[in-house]
Amino acid sequence: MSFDVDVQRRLGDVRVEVRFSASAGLTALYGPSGVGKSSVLNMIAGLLKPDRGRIVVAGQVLFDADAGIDLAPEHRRLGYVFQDGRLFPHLTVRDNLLYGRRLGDVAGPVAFDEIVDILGVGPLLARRPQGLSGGEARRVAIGRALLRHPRALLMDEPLSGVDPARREGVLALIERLRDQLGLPILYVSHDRNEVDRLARSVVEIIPSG
Amino acid sequence: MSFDVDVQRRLGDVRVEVRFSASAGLTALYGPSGVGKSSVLNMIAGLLKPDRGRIVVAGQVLFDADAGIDLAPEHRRLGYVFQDGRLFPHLTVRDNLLYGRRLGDVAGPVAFDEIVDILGVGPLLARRPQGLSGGEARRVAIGRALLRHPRALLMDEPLSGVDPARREGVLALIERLRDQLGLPILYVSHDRNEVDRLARSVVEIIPSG
Amino acid sequence: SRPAPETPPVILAAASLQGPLDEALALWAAQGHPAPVVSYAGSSALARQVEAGAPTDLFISADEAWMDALARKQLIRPDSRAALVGNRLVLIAPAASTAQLDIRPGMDVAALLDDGRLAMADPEAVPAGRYGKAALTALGAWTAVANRVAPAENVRAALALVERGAAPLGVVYATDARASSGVRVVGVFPENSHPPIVYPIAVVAASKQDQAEPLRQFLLSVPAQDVLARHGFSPAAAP
Amino acid sequence: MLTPAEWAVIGLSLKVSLVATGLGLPIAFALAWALARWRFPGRFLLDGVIHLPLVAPPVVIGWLLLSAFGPAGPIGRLLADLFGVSLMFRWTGAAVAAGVMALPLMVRAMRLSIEAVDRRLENAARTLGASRTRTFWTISLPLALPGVLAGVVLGFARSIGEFGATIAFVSNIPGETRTLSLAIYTALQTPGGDGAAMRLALFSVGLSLVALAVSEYLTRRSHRQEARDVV
Amino acid sequence: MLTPAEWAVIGLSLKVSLVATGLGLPIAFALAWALARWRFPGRFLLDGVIHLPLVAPPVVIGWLLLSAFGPAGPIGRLLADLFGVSLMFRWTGAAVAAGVMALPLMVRAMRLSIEAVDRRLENAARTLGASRTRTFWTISLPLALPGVLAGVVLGFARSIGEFGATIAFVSNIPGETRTLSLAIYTALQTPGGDGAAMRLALFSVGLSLVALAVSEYLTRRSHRQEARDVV
Ligand SMILES: Nc1ncnc2c1ncn2[C@@H]1O[C@H](COP(=O)(O)OP(=O)(O)OP(=O)(O)O)[C@@H](O)[C@H]1O
Ligand SMILES: Nc1ncnc2c1ncn2[C@@H]1O[C@H](COP(=O)(O)OP(=O)(O)OP(=O)(O)O)[C@@H](O)[C@H]1O
Ligand SMILES: [Mg+2]
Ligand SMILES: [Mg+2]
Repeated sequence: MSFDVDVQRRLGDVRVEVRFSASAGLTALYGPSGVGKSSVLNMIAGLLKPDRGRIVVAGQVLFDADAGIDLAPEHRRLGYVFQDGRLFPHLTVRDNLLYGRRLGDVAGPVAFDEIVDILGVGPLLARRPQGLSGGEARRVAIGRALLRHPRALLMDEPLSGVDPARREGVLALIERLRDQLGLPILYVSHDRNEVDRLARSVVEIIPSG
Repeated sequence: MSFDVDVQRRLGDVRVEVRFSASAGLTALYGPSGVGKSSVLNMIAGLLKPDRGRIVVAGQVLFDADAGIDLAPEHRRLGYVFQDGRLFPHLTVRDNLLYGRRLGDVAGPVAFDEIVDILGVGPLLARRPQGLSGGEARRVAIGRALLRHPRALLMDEPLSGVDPARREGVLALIERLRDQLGLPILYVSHDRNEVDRLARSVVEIIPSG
Repeated sequence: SRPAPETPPVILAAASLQGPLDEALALWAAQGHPAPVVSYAGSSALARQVEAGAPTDLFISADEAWMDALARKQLIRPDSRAALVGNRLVLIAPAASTAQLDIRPGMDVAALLDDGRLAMADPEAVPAGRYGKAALTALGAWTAVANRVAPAENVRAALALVERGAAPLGVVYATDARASSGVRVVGVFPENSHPPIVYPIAVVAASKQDQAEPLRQFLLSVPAQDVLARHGFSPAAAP
Repeated sequence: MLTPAEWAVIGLSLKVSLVATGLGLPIAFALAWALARWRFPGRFLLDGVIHLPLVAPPVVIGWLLLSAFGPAGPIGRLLADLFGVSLMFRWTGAAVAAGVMALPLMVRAMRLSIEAVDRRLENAARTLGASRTRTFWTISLPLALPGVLAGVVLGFARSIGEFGATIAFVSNIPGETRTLSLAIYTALQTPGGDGAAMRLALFSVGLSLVALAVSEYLTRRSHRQEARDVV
Repeated sequence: MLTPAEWAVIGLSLKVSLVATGLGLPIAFALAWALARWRFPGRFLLDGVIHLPLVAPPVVIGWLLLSAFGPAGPIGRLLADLFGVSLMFRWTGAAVAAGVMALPLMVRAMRLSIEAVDRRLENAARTLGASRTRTFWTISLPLALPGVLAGVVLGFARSIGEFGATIAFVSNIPGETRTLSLAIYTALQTPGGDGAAMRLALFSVGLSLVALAVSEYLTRRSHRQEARDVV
């Protein structure tokens, strides 16, 4: 199982309660706005603590309320493309991209130059995020998560704002990561086309209570 | 002519140069990421000053470099749905929605309750934007721009992040504004389906030199 | 008693007179006069306020220098200048100290200091420090301690240094030493070892207050002088 | 527990500090705004002048105030001629001294927060029809509130503690300019007055703790955050 | 133009202020961080204690320092026993006094900026593999930099201007503890010393203008913004 998630968490009046097991490949997380998709990713990433439950990714227990296991986010080795971008404003695009690069392993599964090329962010490398257009910022965020050399990917509407021309390249890249590297990917999207093309399995979250 | 735009502006190394006239109805602005779509909307809204050019919306000259005309943003009476949301963090969702309401005209073309209903933000009214999900925040931003009772609408990828269920309602609302109220709308989207459904005309911006 | 005038007289007085002067003025008020308003601060600040034309009636300085400065600028009535009280200088040590020293020419203050410092009001700037320097010089002890001095902001601050054991010895006014339980007087400097310590008083030239002159005379009169003497001030001969 | 005279001193201190902070607030905010938002010639110099009361020993500031606002000073004469007002030996003068000394602290805190305000939100307000003025009151100011409150607390605390400039400017007149700090000084000048000084010092501290508590409460109220963790 | 004695005073002032600000910086930052980020019992009290040097008249702080660091004081004795070090009448004592007086200003400015740091960016750094420590150095601290610089400028300026606590604690020893402010005060004590005082005051102002300029330069460099207007 690449993702084995069973979590529960209150957020204000909303109760997010999700349970699913996903085999290898890309799993789409689908569901209405506000149902808790981003919250689930945050719980898997270690940023939001479930009230109870258990999270296993690629065979490693990341969280287990009963066993008292709660790995720090930096030890989970997940690449997370946030719904809200979150580029570091004080770093150049290059430094943003390289922020998660692990010391030592200079040559990751996909090379820096190739990722920069596919994402078309080459001309932006020396700039700061502030002046980037919506789509440019989005692509930098994708690159940053990939260059972290993660064990699995969490992607929250990664292609929103990305133009059709680039979209094709990024989709192909995701497929490559999925197939050649066997990277487990959890993918949130409202776009049926994307989901149909990429996902081996779809987990649909339905509002609880 | 509902939009009569002829502007030019340098942004770093990029030169944004756009000229188009759009008749009534919804006009889609289409083009690759970073070509300057958002910048054009910012110029029309009065937030970014063109280096030279002229902007006429619904018969009113908003900007004319040669004639020295440059209306303040607050006098342009445009409803602008920003690509990056921009909800006011210190106000409740209700106060965000009502921020642009013009004193006196309590009953606008579309009633508050109806907009709240279509956007499905009723349960959120008393909350602050901070905890909103991506799609929730997006819908509030749409509502805020509509409730300003604008003379024309600028929408920068308004449906990104909005789930399919709500999307239908919002699309129908936009069509209603377009047809029943005859509101000129300038609409940026990378989604061909949306554009095909909504747009009477498509302006494609191509990168200049 | 006469009908009280609308505004009471305003006195600017050196801070070290604080307690005793208040007591003497209480006697004046008890005679049916309106209680004067007194502002206690450093002589330099007060003199500058007189210079700036502040509405005041009497000025009491901690030394002659600031009174001279005002006199030169004709800001005081020359005929009203008088010596209000005098004071004495003493050598003090922390209460627990066993230091013994005869205050006389040739005494060895430096030896008593060990590697500590001699606390006194700043000899370059503060009246009490100037008197102290003069006295130590006259007794031939200054050169040995000149670079062992801890120059304090005023006498009270010098006293605080000794009280808290930060300095093993200090030179302060007798009036301050006697009011502190934290220090012990080692000896009194001979009166002839320094210029007379005088707190001069004068009526401010711009004063329109009829009470100023009577009040000045009262402060120089026996009942008031008795009060000041009870606090250790010595009567000063009129100049 | 407190003598009537001590109560009077505390009341006076409160009055002086509240007036100093209250009048200083709009001036400091205007200066902070100008420094944060505008580029104008002399901007750097203005910044330097605002810092002056911090850099020069307080007595120098007191003396400068005396020279300017005293009966013989240019501003002092103007005030007297125009309004028949004099600050000399008056609590109003003490408030001016405290306000001047507090100014650099207030300006800096406010400027930090103004510089942190997201201009894009102000722009959004403009497109929604808000004038510059309305944008300022409904968006910029509320967003800069943490700095304004921090500035007010710093300014109030500094006003309570202000001593050197006050005594040099308006002297130490009981009931008029003898604030807590000056009363503490006066007590310390009296032989055996340490106890009284410490008592008064405790009240200074008490006053500023109250100010701190109020500002904490206001900050929290304005930022009343929803329970959700920021993730 | 300047006498050697005046040069010495300026050099000493610079040394004292730099040491006070330099050593105060990490302490102030740690306190600001704790106040901004942690909820712990006694937090409000800590906040109050930090404000103390602002609220109490400087001479009171000087005497408290004297009581604590003097030869008979608890910390003074500890320092003497452990390291054979005494701060009494030393420039190091002047630096401690200046640092203590500057602390509340530094803490407040830094705290404002720390509170404004976007926690979501820190979280993003963590998911990218950065430990808490690396996140702090690479994200939190650079983002809080405006407040740190403002704190340093305020602290440095306050240190240059510090007078009351210093003279009460370590007195006014030429070459050792007589900083610019104390020299100015000394000059003002004697009739006719105004000229010398003003000369020295100008140098205080000069020093702090330099500090201001450096901080402006650093702030601008760290926020080197691209030419694009924020829209
Ligand atoms: N403090 C709170 N009080 C009430 N509700 C909250 C609070 N914090 C979060 N929520 C709600 O929790 C729900 C889950 O949010 P989440 O961001 O996970 O949704 P999502 O499925 O990612 O939606 P979207 O598709 O719109 O991004 C939302 O409805 C949100 O408003
Ligand atoms: N200071 C600057 N230096 C260089 N380039 C800049 C600067 N400011 C803006 N730009 C560039 O201007 C271009 C136009 O940006 P804009 O946001 O208008 O693009 P867009 O068409 O909306 O793109 P998207 O579809 O990605 O939102 C972008 O390539 C952006 O990087
Ligand atoms: Mg979401
Ligand atoms: Mg855009």
